[in-house]
Amino acid sequence: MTPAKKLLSYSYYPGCSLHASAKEYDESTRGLFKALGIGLKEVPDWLCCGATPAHNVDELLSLSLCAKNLSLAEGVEGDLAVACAACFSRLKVTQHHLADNETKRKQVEYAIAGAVNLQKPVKHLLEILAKDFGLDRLTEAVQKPLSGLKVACYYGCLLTRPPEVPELDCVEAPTIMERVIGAVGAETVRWSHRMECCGANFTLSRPGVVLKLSGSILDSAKAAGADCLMVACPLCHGNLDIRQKEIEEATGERFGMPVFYMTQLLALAVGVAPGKLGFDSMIVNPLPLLKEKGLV
Amino acid sequence: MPKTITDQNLRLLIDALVAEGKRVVGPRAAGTMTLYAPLAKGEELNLGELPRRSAKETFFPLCETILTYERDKEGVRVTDVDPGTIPGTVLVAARPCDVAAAPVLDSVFSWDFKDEFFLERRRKTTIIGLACTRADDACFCTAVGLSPNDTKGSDLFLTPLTDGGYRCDAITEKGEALLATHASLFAEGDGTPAPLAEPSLGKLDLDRIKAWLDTHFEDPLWGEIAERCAGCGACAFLCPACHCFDIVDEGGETKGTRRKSWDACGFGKFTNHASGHNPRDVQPQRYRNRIMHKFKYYVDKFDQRLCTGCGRCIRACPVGIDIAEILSAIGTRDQEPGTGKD
Amino acid sequence: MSRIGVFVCHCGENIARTVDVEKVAAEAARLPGVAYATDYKYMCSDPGQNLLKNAVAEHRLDGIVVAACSPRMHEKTFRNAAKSAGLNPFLCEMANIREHCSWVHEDRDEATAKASDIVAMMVARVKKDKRLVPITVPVTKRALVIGGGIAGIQAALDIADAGHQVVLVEREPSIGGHMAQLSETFPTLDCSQCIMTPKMVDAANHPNITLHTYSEIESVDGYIGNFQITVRKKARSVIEEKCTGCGVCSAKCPQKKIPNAFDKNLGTRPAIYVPFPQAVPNTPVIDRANCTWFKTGKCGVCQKVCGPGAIDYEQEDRLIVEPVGAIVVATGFELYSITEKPKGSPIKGYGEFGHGTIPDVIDGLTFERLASASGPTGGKILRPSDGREPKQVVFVQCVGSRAREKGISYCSKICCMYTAKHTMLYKHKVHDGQAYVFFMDARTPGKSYDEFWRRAIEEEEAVYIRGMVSRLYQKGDKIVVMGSDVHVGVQVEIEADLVVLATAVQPRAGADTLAQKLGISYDSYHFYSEAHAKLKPVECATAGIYLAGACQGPKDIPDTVSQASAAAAKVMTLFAKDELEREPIVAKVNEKNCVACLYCKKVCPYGAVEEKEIRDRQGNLIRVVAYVNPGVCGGCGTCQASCPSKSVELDGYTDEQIMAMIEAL
Amino acid sequence: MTNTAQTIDPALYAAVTDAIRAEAKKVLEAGAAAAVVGWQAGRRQGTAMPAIITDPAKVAELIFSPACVNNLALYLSKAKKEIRARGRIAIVVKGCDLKALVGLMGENQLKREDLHVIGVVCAGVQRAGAAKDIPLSEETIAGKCRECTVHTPEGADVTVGTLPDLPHFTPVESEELSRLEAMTPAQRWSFWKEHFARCIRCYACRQVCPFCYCEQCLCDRNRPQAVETTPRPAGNMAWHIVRAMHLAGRCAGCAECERVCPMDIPLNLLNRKMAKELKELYGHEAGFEVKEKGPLAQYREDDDQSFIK
Amino acid sequence: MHAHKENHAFEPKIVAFVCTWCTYAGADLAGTARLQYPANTRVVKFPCTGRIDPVFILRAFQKGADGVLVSGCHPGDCHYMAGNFHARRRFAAFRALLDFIGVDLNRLQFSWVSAAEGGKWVEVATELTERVRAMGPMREFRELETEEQWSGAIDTPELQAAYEAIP
Repeated sequence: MTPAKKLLSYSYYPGCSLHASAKEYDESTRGLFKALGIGLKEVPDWLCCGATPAHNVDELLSLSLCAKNLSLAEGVEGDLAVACAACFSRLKVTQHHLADNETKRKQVEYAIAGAVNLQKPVKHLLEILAKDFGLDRLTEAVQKPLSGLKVACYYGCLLTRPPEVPELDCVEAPTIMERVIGAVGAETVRWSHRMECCGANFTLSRPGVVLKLSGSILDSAKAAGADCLMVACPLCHGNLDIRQKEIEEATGERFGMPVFYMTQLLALAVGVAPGKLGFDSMIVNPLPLLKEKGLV
Repeated sequence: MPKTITDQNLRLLIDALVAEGKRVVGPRAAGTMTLYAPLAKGEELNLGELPRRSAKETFFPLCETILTYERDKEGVRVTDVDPGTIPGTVLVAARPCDVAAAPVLDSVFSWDFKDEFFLERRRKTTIIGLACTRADDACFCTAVGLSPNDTKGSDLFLTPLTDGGYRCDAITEKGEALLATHASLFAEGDGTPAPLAEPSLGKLDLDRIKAWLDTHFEDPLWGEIAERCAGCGACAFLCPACHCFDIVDEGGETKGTRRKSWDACGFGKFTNHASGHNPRDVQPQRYRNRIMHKFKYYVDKFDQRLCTGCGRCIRACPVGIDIAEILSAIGTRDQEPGTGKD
Repeated sequence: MSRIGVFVCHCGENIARTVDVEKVAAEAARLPGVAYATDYKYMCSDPGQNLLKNAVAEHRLDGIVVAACSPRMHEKTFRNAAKSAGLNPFLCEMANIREHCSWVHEDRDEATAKASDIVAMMVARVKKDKRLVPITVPVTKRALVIGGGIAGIQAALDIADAGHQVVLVEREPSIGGHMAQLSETFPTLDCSQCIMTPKMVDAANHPNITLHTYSEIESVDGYIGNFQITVRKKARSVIEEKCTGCGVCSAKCPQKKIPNAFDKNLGTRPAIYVPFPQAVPNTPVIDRANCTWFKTGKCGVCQKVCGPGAIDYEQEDRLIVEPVGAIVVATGFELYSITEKPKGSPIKGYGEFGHGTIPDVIDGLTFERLASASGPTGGKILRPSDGREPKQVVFVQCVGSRAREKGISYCSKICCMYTAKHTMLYKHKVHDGQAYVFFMDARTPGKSYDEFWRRAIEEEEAVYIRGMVSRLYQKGDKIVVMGSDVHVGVQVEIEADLVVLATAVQPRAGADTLAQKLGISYDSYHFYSEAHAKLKPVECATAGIYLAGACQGPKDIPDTVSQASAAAAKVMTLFAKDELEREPIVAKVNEKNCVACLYCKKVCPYGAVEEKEIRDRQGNLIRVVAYVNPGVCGGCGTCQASCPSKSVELDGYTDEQIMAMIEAL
Repeated sequence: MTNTAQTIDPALYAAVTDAIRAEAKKVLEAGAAAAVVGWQAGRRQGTAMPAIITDPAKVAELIFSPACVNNLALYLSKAKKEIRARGRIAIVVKGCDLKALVGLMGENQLKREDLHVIGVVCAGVQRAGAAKDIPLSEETIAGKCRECTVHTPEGADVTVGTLPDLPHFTPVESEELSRLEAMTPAQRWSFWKEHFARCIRCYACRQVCPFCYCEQCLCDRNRPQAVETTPRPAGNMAWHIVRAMHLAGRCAGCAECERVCPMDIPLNLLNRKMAKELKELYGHEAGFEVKEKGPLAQYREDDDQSFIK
Repeated sequence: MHAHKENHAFEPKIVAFVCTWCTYAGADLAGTARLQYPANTRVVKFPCTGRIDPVFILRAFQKGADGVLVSGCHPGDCHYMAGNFHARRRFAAFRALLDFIGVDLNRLQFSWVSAAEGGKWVEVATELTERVRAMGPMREFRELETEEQWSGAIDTPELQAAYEAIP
């Protein structure tokens, strides 16, 4: 007996990147959810989550930013859907941290002049797709299976860590990305650097570090036979896609590896028009690959 | 010549008595029920329903202190409570089935041992009875030889009139005195008595019941009844005539209080000896005692019965034991001496 | 009226400085039932005790309150004095007016008033004290040792040498335990089997030792001095009495490809096998799950080739009841595995190390088998994946240990030393190889231990890198080890041929089940709990049960052997008497009032409560009541607090005694 | 008012009565039970009382009606040994009564195999002191029945009756509980003080409780005296605290204590409160399965201890 | 040399029910270390918190305690393995009951004090004493002790009130 299909609906926190450099992540997320019939309502007037730098500088500020966002989200029905791995991490860390620390919670509540909403479930898109929506339903929704496309799923540092906080999947050996993209027919490769750091925001201060770290990620994905990388984080995307040319120059190795946001691939599979998925804003042109695989 | 009193004046009478320093006890609303309790003013009198507990506590309190003691190296010092300090009391608007029990209890409390606590209360109390106009299916005063307007035990007796107010009949000198002291509140005259209550149970043949009890100390009936009995004291504690009490010392080695409080023959520990032996070890023996005491032993000793048909035990019994039903059954039983064992 | 004597001690100035002792004695004298009250400078001194003894006789005292220091200090002293004065010692109580009064209050009036109150409370109590008589229980001078590793063998040999019968129960087909698997032992590098096998043989041949191998504890009943143990002797399919251990059956068994667990599955064994050549007893066992006869009903080769006719396919498990007086638990440990754990498990696996899927990432015990001369490679260090000799070996310490995020926060104690040993063994066997060790701290507190570790670094050239390993992954035929060197402050990557993980020492799976059978307690990891961390490190809180070896916590061999001998000594102490005497602070059931709701039984931490049938003279069951076995009762009184009708009372702490104290407030 | 939406269809009780009689006859005739414990009509119209029937010819005395308030489990507890002595007993139980039986089994007072349990589907019984009108309505139904979750007993040997559509009743017990919880401690104290002051220590609450089967009640003990036996406010308070504590985790909520109280003390509120606390603290609910250990006879190492410093 | 001692109008009676192995020993340690605390506590020693019947707490309040302290070994440290675990549940239930009856739980303190925690003993005893001192006497139970049923009272409060109400 199949349970009656629930009408899912979420409040949505896009975060800064998705309104700027990662517009295609935002567009493809909206496209995907629309195609799947999942409601998505953006939290009004949201603030920056503080991302990775803020908490290194001012912990109270970083917690307060997220706390404020959580309290804004209170006004919008549904669990809070988050696409960006960094935003997701910050929101989860804030809830986790403030639940355990009354003193800090009171400080934060003073700062935002209101109560912290520790109850609102904050969910990454992966979680929504794999758990709430369900992989079977995702498979049912496929119109253009991604068969033949070999994808290296790249988690980066933030999606599953630190332990006990996001509780998205196994902290060090997750499979949720593989399961989700596998559900729409893509082939996933076993590779070593799924969880390694891309260098994140050293991209501006110490680009050399980024070239090395992101380089080994690309290298490892290529060695595993991947056609492309799939990410869930605008920072990772920036380093792996935008800096790919630089990395190639530095290492002398050519990768030509398109770096997709997970939603781009998923949306493509469920029939969203490729034109709406922002492929044109990617630095490494994905169209030759997609054409070769007969996906566009 | 009878007198009458209006409801309003009855309440003023209470106020006047309180003002004299009397303790006035009468039906008063208490949460979900009515109880006999001290009235601070006439307004508190609540005549709507039969009080849940009988009026016996006016003379035979739920719990009273007899003495206090202190003990040290030098010995024990006992301070007796002086019954003389018991306040003068007027019991107002008590039902005939409650009032009728008072003279019955006099017999036992003034028998071989004079219970000064009881007797002093009796002496200091004036009872104003009130004829009963409402019966329910548990009432059976008429079945045990009383009536809804029985004046037995009352000093002054009120009979409700159809047009409100009461006819007042002085039954004793105490009653006369009360009428005289507060003459202004009473009017001369008579009135049409309101219809009396009509309990449904027919008259019981109490002599026949007594005769059966005389010969049926052992009988299967006791087992049959008591199999159901849960062994609580609700019947005895609500009964206007049950008067068993326990005396306990509460407190410690160096100081404490000796108190007298109600006891009930239904309790498992009733008559339990210090040795641990209990002559009434099982519930049938205890239930038998309840019936025997009321309808045989007390009759043998004082030619009185410890039941006024108020029906409280029937209403309160957690397991539906119905004394009227049992008495009816006994009344129709074979009179041959019992051979059964309980 | 009681005749109580009150003795108020000055304790020199310790009490008298803040408490007006004369006033306390004077007030006590006024209490009803006090026949005599006095104060004295030092009650615990000989003259003080004589004062007490004389007063008992002179004033015919039937109870004593000594108002002095804590009963934890001198209760025994004064009870003994009371006893020698002819008074039951349990009619003597102490009022603690020193630790609980004079030492903690400065105001003289307040302290004096409080001291008087305390004395009054104890006077009230002592009046309700009952004469108690010590309890004796007989002792069965026969011991059970559970576990046939080095701990169990040592304990069994010690007890047996003292002349007592020992029943030694081992789960595996052979005794020997982990020590039989080791190659060399630190810090002396002597061959483990060379020192272990003689002990195994001694145990097997000892006239006082009954050996049950391939056996498990089915149930435990009884109490100190009087246990009834049921042992399940699993069906070996080989009749032990007939088998000569010739080995023909194993040699002829057509089924030979079964991974050998003793060799950490590096080698194989037949379906009828002894786990290793030096096994004791040298009697094979048929692995029914893998035996062709048991799977298909065909084959029967072993039966055909067995000269003495020792093969019995029909054999069934047997239950043997062994009466014993003491139990030594020596069930040892097992190694933590990095594999993925079920969701919700408190202990996590190592996804970052590949969850155990990389073949050349092995644990320390596997390395022992590789290094062992009698192991599957004949002592050559060869990689499991391709049999090549590894030239770069990375050892990772604290895998699972001291790793709160993985659910284990304790130190496994032995890994620092055995890893140092491994680097040496490796270097001895692969001269051109390089060993790297990632470590947090080197913990080498033991005789010659630190020297040994220094030698690994200084002479055997192991490279020790202080830092954690964050990730392992296979790259081609190498394993990339990513870690940090916190001394230098850099990230380190090593391409290794073999990685050896020093995984945590854990209690045996099922340790909790055995503990529940024994009625002993265990910690959240299921290590067994000793009665006191310092002063009773060998005893369990359950009387008559003792601990030896790593079942209590990670231990190396010398510690294990020491504790085993200590446990044996404890057993011998117990066996030195024919009867046990113990303080009679035990619970008793009032059978008249007990209705056998058995709340007492449900809460008793000792399993001391039994159901007792009360029968009439014809033997008809009248009713069932609870019964507290005084030999087993620990005296906590949880039963009484739980008993709705207070039909069970703890002697020495009865409701009357407590209520009297509250009343006296 | 005969609006079916607001009253309970009395047909259920008649059907159940027939079925009880048939089953009782069957088990007595077959010798499967020595006695049937059920209810019979009282002398007064619309009343009922416990019945112990041993003769198959007398099964017609058995009834089921909204007056069948008694929890008959009482008659199987140790307090009523003489009934158990008869042999295997068949007992008629409502869903709420069955919970008490289950509890008694967990406390070793009963063995399932010694019983033949005749479960009756029950739509509700009368409130104490209510008019004996039929059908039952919001006016006359017992408080516990308004929030009943066990109309149909689970696990009886035979279950008779079909549950009719029930009107929606507003809960009163849980509302009263919330009302008290919302009070200040001082308000609650005066609430209970007033109620307990009225207590006459008739012990009806104790005597009808299936779980008060102690041979010697703690409160009857005099050496030492833990609770004063005299019906003064002090002893009454202590008695009711001890009673509630002793029933904590055991009380299955039949509310008999409250029903039988001649002084109308809302005793079941205390029991409900304890049940609620133990459910919140330890996830325990009494009476749904035979449990060897109640919540206060076991522990978890990680039990809440936020109240302990 | 003595610390300045304040005089309080009200000195509460605090009864401490403690286990012998941990808290009693902890209180001993406080003594050995000469730590100072208010002299209001009276200790009743039990083998184990598992032995402490809620009735004792009730009784202490009835007999005039203004505050009650119950203290034993930390979880896992019980000399009897599990007595304190059982006690913990029992007390969790009992304090919920007292709260529901209307007893102010600020008068009832539970704690774990080990044999090594002399300081904690002092802290717990001092805190409770000071808190209860600020709350004033435990009126509720004491008043009950003096109250009588109207019928048994020689001079009932109701009667008194009635007399006073009359001009």
